[in-house]
Amino acid sequence: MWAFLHRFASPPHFYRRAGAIAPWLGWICLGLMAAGLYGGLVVAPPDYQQGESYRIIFVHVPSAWMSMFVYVVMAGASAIALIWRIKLAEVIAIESAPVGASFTFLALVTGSLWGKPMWGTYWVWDARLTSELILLFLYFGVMGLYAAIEDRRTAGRAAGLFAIVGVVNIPIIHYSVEWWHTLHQGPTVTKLSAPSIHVSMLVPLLLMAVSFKLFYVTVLLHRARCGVLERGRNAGWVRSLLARTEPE
Amino acid sequence: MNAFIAIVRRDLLLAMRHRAEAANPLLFFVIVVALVPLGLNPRRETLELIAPGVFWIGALLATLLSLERMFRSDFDDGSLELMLISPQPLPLIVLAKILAHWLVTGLPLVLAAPPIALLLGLPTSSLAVLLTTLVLGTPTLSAVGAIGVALTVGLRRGGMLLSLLVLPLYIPVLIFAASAVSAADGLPVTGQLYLLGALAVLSFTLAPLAAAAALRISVS
Amino acid sequence: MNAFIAIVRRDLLLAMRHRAEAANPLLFFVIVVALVPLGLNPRRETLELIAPGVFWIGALLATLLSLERMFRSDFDDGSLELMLISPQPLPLIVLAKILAHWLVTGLPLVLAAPPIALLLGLPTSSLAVLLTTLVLGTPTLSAVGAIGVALTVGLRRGGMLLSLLVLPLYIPVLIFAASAVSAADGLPVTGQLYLLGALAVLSFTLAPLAAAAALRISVS
Amino acid sequence: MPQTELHRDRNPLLEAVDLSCSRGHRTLFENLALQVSGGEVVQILGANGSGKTTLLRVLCGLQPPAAGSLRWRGRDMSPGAPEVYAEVQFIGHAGGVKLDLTPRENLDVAIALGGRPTGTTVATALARLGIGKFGRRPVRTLSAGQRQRVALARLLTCASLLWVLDEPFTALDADGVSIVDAMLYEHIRAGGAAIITSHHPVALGRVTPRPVSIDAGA
Amino acid sequence: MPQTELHRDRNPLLEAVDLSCSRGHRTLFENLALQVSGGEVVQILGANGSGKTTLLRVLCGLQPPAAGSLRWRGRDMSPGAPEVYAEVQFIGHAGGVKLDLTPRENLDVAIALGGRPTGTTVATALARLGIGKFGRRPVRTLSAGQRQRVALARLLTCASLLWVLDEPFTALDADGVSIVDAMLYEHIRAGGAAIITSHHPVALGRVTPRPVSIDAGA
Ligand code: HEM
Ligand SMILES: Nc1ncnc2c1ncn2[C@@H]1O[C@H](COP(=O)(O)OP(=O)(O)OP(=O)(O)O)[C@@H](O)[C@H]1O
Ligand SMILES: Nc1ncnc2c1ncn2[C@@H]1O[C@H](COP(=O)(O)OP(=O)(O)OP(=O)(O)O)[C@@H](O)[C@H]1O
Ligand SMILES: [Mg+2]
Ligand SMILES: [Mg+2]
Repeated sequence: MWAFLHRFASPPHFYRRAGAIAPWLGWICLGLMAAGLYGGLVVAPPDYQQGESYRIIFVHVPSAWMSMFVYVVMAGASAIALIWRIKLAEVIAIESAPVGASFTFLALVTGSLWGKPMWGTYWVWDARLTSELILLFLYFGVMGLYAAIEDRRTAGRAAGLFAIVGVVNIPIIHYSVEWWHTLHQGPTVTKLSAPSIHVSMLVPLLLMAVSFKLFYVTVLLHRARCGVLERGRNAGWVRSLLARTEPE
Repeated sequence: MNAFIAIVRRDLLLAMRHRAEAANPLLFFVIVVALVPLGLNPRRETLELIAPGVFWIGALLATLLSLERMFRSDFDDGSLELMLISPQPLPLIVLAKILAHWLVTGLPLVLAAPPIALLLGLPTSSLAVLLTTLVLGTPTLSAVGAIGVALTVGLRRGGMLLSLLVLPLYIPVLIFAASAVSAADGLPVTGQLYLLGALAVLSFTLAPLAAAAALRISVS
Repeated sequence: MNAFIAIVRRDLLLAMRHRAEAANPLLFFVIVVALVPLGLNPRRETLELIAPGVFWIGALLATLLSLERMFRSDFDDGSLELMLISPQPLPLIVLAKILAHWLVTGLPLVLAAPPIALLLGLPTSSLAVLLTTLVLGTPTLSAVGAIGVALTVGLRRGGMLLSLLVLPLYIPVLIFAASAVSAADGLPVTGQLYLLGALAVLSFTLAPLAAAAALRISVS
Repeated sequence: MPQTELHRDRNPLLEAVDLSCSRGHRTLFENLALQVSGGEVVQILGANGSGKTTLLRVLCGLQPPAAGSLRWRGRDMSPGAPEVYAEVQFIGHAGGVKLDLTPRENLDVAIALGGRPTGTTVATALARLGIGKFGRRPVRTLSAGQRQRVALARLLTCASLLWVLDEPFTALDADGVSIVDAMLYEHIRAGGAAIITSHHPVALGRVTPRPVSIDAGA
Repeated sequence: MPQTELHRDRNPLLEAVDLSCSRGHRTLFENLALQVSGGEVVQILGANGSGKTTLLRVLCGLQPPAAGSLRWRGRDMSPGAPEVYAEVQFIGHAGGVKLDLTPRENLDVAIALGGRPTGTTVATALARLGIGKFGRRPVRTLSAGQRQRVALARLLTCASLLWVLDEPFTALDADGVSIVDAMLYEHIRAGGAAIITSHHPVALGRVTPRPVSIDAGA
C-alpha cells in the first residue's frame, strides 16, 4: 500500500496516470450533469411554496458542499505535504485553491440570487452566509500567500500551513445553522434519518452533487499535471518529455 | 522557562522604551471610539445601540494594526534568526511573544474599556459582559494574529496579505463578542462567552505551534 | 520640475512594487466599512443613518495609518538625507511626495466609495455629495499629515505623537464633511463644500513649506 | 594542510557533502564539500554576490540547501534540532542586536536564549570588547563600530563550539580587529571552530584561517 | 605636504574653522581645523565612536556643528543653500538606495535630484561598478557588496566637486575596492576632492589620502 502510494506520488508516474484518467472522468461528469439538470429542471415538479425559483437548489447546494469539501481536501493534502514532504500533495493542495474558490463564489452568488425571492434581500449578515464569505477569503488568503512568496518551495509550505489553520472555519459553516438562529435553511438533505425532501428532487440533486465532484477531480488532475511539470522544470523526466514534444 | 521569562521581559522592556509606540493601539482604539460620535452625530439611543459594536471593531482594528510589531522588528535586525537557531523550543518563545503582545496591546484595551463605555452611555449591565468578552477575546486576537504575522514576516509587502489572512479568522470572535454584548440586557449570553473562552484556549495551545512552524518556513 | 516629476514617479513606482502594502489603506477602509454591519448588526435604517460617518471615519483612519509611509522608509535608508542635500528646493520635493501619497491613498478611496456606498444603502442623492467631500477632503488629509510626519520622522517612537499632532487638524475636515453628507438630502451643503475646498487650497500651499522646515529640523 | 600548530580534532564538527545553494531561481554554487573541525578557522572566499552569506545561513540551518546534506558530528543535521543549535553561534550582516535595548539587556536576552552560559559575565564581555562604559546606553546611540562590538560580545557570554561570522570585521577599527583576533585564537585554542567571511585579507595575528573559495567553478 | 603629484587648487573648496561636534550631550571633538582642496583625498582617522560619521554629516550640512564654522569656496556655508549641495555628494552608512527599486531606477531618481548630470549614462555607471547585469533586479535581491556598489554608482552619474564617503569600502571585494580606487583617482584628477573614512589601511593604488585624525586630543 505504502509503496504503491509512493510510486503513485512520484511525479512522472502521476503525470502519465492522470493524463490517462482525466478524460474519462470528464465524460462521466458531463453525462451525470446532463442527467441531473434534466431531472432537476424538467422532471422535478415545481415546489408548492416557492414555485420555480427553488430550482436554483440544484446548483446552489452542490456547489456549497463542494466549497467545503475542496477546502478539506486542500488542508489534508497540505498536512501530508508538510509532514511527509510529498511534492505531489503540495501540488494538489495549491491547485485545489482556485477551484474551491470558484465553487465558493458560485455558492455565494446562487445563494444570494435565491435569497432575493426567499428572504427579500440579496444579503444578510447571518452566520451561515458570513462564514461562507469567510471561506472565500480563506481561499484568497491561500492563493495570495502562495503568489506573494517568491521561492516556490517556501510559498507552497507557507500556503499549506495557512490552509490547515483555516480548517476551523469548516465546522463553523456546517453547524452555523444550528448554533445560531439564522435565516438560512437548516439541514434538509443531510439529515441522516430521513431527508425532508421529495425523491424527485433528491435524485437530481445527488446526481448534480456527484457530477460536481467529478468535475473537481477532472479539473484538479489537469491542473496538477501542469503544476507537476512546472515544478519539475529542471528534472530529467520533464526535460525528456519536452524534448519529445518540441519538434512537433 | 528561563527563556520564556527573558523574552516576555525583553518585549515589555522594548514596549516601555517605545512607550509612545506601544500606546498606539490604545490611542487608536480611543480615537475610533471617540470619532464615532463626532462623525456619526447619532441620537443617544442610536449611540447606545451601536456602542458595543464600535468597541469591538475598535479593539479588532487596534490589534490588527499592532500585529506586525510582534515579529517585524526582530526580523529586520536579525534577532528572529537568533531565536530560530536557539536551542530553546521555538513554540515556547513564540508563546512568550504572544503573551507580551497581549500584555502590551490587549490588556490596556480591557483596562480602558470601562471609562470609555461610560462615556458612550453603555448601560452598566452590558459593561460586565463587554469586559468579559474583551478579556476572553483579545488573547485570541493576539494568538491568531501571531500565525498571520509569522507567515508574512519574510515578505516586504506583507501588510495587506496579513489583513487578508488574519481577518477571516478574527470575524468569528467579533461576531460572538458583539452579539454577546448587544444581547446583554436580557437574553442569556453564557453560550457566546463559553465559545469565546474555548476559542481562547484553543488558539493559545495551537497558535504557538503553527506560528513556530510558519516562522521556520518564512525566514528561510 | 524635472525633480518633481521624478519624485512622483518614484513614489508611485515604489507603491506599485509594494502593491499589497500600498493597497493597505484601501483594504483597511473596506474592512472598516464591512465590519460595521458585522459588528453593529444594525437595522437597515440605522445603517443608512450612520453610513456617511462610517465612510469618513474609515477614510480618516486609513489616511492616518498610511502617513508614516510618506517619509519613514526614506529616512531609514538614507534617501531623505539625499533629498535634504539635493540642490532642488525642498518644498517642491515635499509637494511631490504629498501628491504621490494622495494618488496612492486618497484617490483609491474616492474611487472605491461609490460601490461601497451602494452596499451600505446610502441613497444616491447623498452619493454625489459624499464623493465631492472625499475629493476635496482627502488631499487636505495628505498635506496636513505631511507636516506631522516630517516632525516625528526622526523619532523612533513617532507613532503616537503623530496621531496626537495630526488628529486635531483632521477633525474639522471630518466634521464639515460628515455634516455635509448627512445634510445632503434636503439642506444646502455648498457652505461646507466651499470650506473644504478652501482648506484643501490652504493646506496645499502651506504644508510643503512647513513640512520642509520640519524635515530639516528633525533629520539633524 | 594544517596551518595552525594547535591541537585539531580528528572528527569534523560540521561536514557539508555535495552542497548546492540557490537564491531565487539561480544556483549559486554546486557540489561544495566542506569540513570544519575543532581547532580551525575557515575563511570563505568569494567575490561580491558569490553566495558567502547564503552559505553561512545554510550551514546554520536557517535556510535549506538546494541539494546535498549537512552533518553535525557525523550525524545528519535536521533543521530545528535544538542539540545542534546549542553549539552554534551565528552573527550575520544584521547583528541581531535590538537598537532600543542597552548592550547589557541585549546580552542578558542572548544568554537566556543561548543555552549554556560561559563563566564570563556580561560586564566582563563588554569590557573585553572595549565598550564597557556604554553598557547602559541604548545601542541606537552607539556608532557603527560600537554596535558591531555589542553583537560580537555575545560570543563571549554563550558557550558554543562553532562560530559562524559573516564579515565580523565590518566597521571595526584596528583595536577592534585585534580584539576579535584574540577572541578567535582563544576559541580555537579551547577546541572550538569558526567559519568566517571577510573581503579584507584576514591577517589575524596568531591564527591563519584555512581559505575555502566558492567562486564560480570552485 | 602634498602627497599626490596632481595639480591641486590653491583655494580650499571646503574649510572648517574651529569645528566642535557633539552627539547627545557629549562633545566628540573640539577646535578641528580642516581644509579640503580640489585634487586631494582626505581620510578621516579615528577609533570607533570617535565621531567620524558625525563629522561627515556636519560637513555636508546634515547636522549643525556645536561650534565653529564651515566655508565653501571661502563663503560661509548656510545649511540649506542649494548652490553648495549641487557640488557635494554624500554616501553614508545607509546608502540612500531604495531596496524595492532596481539599480537603474535608483540612479534615475538620483540624477533628477542631483542637479548637474555627468555625461555618464546609468548603464555605463553600473557596468563600471561591475553590476551591469543586475540593472533590472530589485536591489533587495542583491548581496551586501552589490548594494554598496549601487550606492557608489551615484558618484559617476551626478557631477560634483566634493565626494563625502563614509566607509565606502564596506562589503566590497578586492575587485570592488580597485574600482572605487580608480574612480577616486579620476575624480581628483579632474580637480575634484574627496573626504573618506575607513578603518582598513586605505592603500589606494594611485592616490595617497591625506590623513586627518580626530581621535581625542587631536
Ligand atoms: C448567499 C446566500 C447563501 C449562502 C452563502 C449559502 C451557503 C450554503 C452552504 C455553505 C451550504 C452547505 C451547508 C452544509 O453542507 O453544511 C448550503 C446549503 C443549503 N442552502 Fe444555502 N446559502 C445561501 C442562500 C440560500 C437560500 C436563499 C436558500 C433557500 C432558502 C438556501 C438553501 C439551502 C439548502 C436547502 C441547503 C442544503 C442544506 C442541507 O441539507 O445541508 N441557501 N448553503
Ligand atoms: N543618535 C545618537 N545619539 C547620541 N549619541 C550618539 C548617536 N549616534 C552616535 N552617538 C555617539 O557619538 C559618538 C560618535 O559617533 P559616530 O557615529 O560619529 O562615530 P564614528 O567615528 O563614525 O564611529 P565608527 O567608526 O564606529 O563608525 C559615538 O560615541 C556614539 O556613541
Ligand atoms: N533575497 C534574495 N532573493 C534573490 N536573490 C538574492 C537574494 N539575496 C541575495 N541574492 C543573490 O544571491 C547571490 C548571493 O548573495 P549572498 O548575499 O550570499 O552573496 P555574498 O557572497 O554574501 O556577497 P557579499 O560579498 O556582497 O556579501 C547574489 O548574487 C544576490 O544577488
Ligand atoms: Mg554577504
Ligand atoms: Mg561611523
